[in-house]
Amino acid sequence: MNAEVDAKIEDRQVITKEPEQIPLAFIRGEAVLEQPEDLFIPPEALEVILEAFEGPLDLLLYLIRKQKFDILDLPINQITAQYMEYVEIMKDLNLELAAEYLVMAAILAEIKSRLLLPKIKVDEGEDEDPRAELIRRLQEYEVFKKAAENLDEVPRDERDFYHEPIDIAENCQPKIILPDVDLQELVSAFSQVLKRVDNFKHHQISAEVLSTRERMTKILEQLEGDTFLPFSTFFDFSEGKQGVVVTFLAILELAKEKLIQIQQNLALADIHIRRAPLLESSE
Amino acid sequence: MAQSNKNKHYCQIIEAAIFAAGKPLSIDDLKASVLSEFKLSLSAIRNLVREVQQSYEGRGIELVTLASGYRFQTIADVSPWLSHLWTEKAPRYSRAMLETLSLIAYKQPITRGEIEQVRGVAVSSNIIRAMQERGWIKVVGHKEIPGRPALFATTPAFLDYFGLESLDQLPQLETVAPTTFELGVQQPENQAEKETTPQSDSGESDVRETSKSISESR
Amino acid sequence: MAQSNKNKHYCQIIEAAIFAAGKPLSIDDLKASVLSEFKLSLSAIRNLVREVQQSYEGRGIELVTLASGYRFQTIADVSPWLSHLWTEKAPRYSRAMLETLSLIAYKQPITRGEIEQVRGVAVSSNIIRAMQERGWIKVVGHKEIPGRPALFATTPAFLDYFGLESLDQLPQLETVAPTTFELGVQQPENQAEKETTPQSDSGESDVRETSKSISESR
Repeated sequence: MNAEVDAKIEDRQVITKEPEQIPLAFIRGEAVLEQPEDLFIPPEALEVILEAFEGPLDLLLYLIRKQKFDILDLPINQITAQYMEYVEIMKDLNLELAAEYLVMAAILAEIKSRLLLPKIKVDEGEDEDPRAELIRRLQEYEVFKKAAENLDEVPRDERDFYHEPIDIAENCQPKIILPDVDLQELVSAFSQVLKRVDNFKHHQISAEVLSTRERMTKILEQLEGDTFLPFSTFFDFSEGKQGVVVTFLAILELAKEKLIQIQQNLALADIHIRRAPLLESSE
Repeated sequence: MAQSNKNKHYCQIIEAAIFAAGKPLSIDDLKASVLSEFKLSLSAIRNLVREVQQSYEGRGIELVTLASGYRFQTIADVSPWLSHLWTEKAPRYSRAMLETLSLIAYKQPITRGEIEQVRGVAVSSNIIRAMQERGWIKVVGHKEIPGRPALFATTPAFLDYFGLESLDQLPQLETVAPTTFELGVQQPENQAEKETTPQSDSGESDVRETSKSISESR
Repeated sequence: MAQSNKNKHYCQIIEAAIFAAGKPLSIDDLKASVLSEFKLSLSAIRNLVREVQQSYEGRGIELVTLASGYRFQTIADVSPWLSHLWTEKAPRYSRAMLETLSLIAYKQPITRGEIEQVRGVAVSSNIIRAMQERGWIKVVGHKEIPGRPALFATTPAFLDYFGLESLDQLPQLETVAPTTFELGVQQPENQAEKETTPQSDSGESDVRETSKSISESR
């Protein structure tokens, strides 16, 4: 799926099982069938060998595991000569990579030379076996070499499982994020209106007026259809004197704006309120 | 038993394939790709697909049949909630909208005609609808005049949004409105003076505006 | 009854959302988006997700728990058949990349120099860049040594890719027995004894290597 990206990551292909007798490489027309037996790599095959292994540790690990290669049996002169030859060939190849193999050769040479020197048993514990560090590195490398193989086996996206977002029902519209409004924007909008309208009569808007306006809304909500509601319905005495006054003012204001109709059938009888009837039968 | 195990396996493959394909898969597609190695007839595959289809009844997604094949999609019932996964930002409110809203807030209940009278321009239906959809205003009745125009008022949701308990907590304009109006026109010198010390007793809104512009100019 | 109806509704929403989202959704994501209007606790949502998860047992699709949330994906069992849907083969990764990625995953935070020390070779910048582009690794800081080299760590996207919830679900590191490295000469008898065993388990990787280089040389 992400073919381009993956192609970049994919340095080399790993194909798991294949018949083993296919030549490893062709060098001057001759098939090379085997992995190297030791560190002596025919210079012509060096590129192939270097690419087959992840570095000198990997190669060494292979030699130890597979070819029972003995670090102690290295003929140092030959190794040195051989590796100097490689350097010449390496001019066209990855020099950095070659350098790492040379370092390994040098390490092996050093180990060999130190082991060949007569052992002076002065301080037993102090003098570390020169192979110890190499073994430690080989061990550590092998742990992660194995970890990489295991990681490759972990089920992964687009190889062992797949997923794709499913389609959404057609009636599903994106959620619209509504704009925020600051209270001050509202206030300044209102004051803009007031400024513009010079004949605006009720620019003196007091607290009472606003709560009266709110109460007017509430009363209108309470009045449904044509039914009369008793005057007392609208008063909540728990609101105290002020609440009663606001309700009373709201009722007067609604009456003034001809939004409600107030009826009293008898003197001192209950007053009833309903929505103002239609002035003309426009319904 | 063996047969039903096989069927279960086929159903798993079909279900997974239609889900993962990223495009509708037809019976032919299934036969030619994921089921190619099994000797299944088209009608057998159709039955298996139907089985998968039925197993999704009552769930949040369904296997729908389209002209080009089968695909999974979310059920229409959950769309209102699903829409939260994709958001779009609406543009800021216009001045016309804010003025209309403020008139409804301060002068409720009010008709559209009255708003238009004060603002001097027609109020677009879109503005009214947008505010109704937002749940900030509602029709609380009709004015009993010819045409019975709707009376608009604000809702509790409006108060909630602005963090108010009641309308009388809306900032007072008693001082702002008349004074700034008069000052602005008749006494320009005074106006200049006012700009320096507006915090004293003018409306809160002016304080806010001034301090805002100060902070901006820093 | 009413409760179970509600639960069913929540499950439908969760199921549809995770299927349609296009990225893993966490419990927090669900709470903040599709379930925002219901007053559900995180643990209640977690239970609902588990309910959906269980309802998919034995099917071709499963609801998996990943580092960054929940995702529906096809079960691994059916992938051999599903691969027929795509002509392109799944990408294979080089050993260099897998080894580098393993070192970052198991030894994070780690510098490039430290990776090179273990592997014994230089780590190509392409490998690091490719993994960063895929969002699998990121720089989490700099080591306070000369040069202040970047410290690399894996990301939730890395875990998502491998279908894992946390790093401890990665395969355990296999420690190599030190004895298999006795290089020799001093204990020849011991050596001979050991030769029979260690080869067997290193065998497979060698087969891999051989065939790999074969394919390259073609």
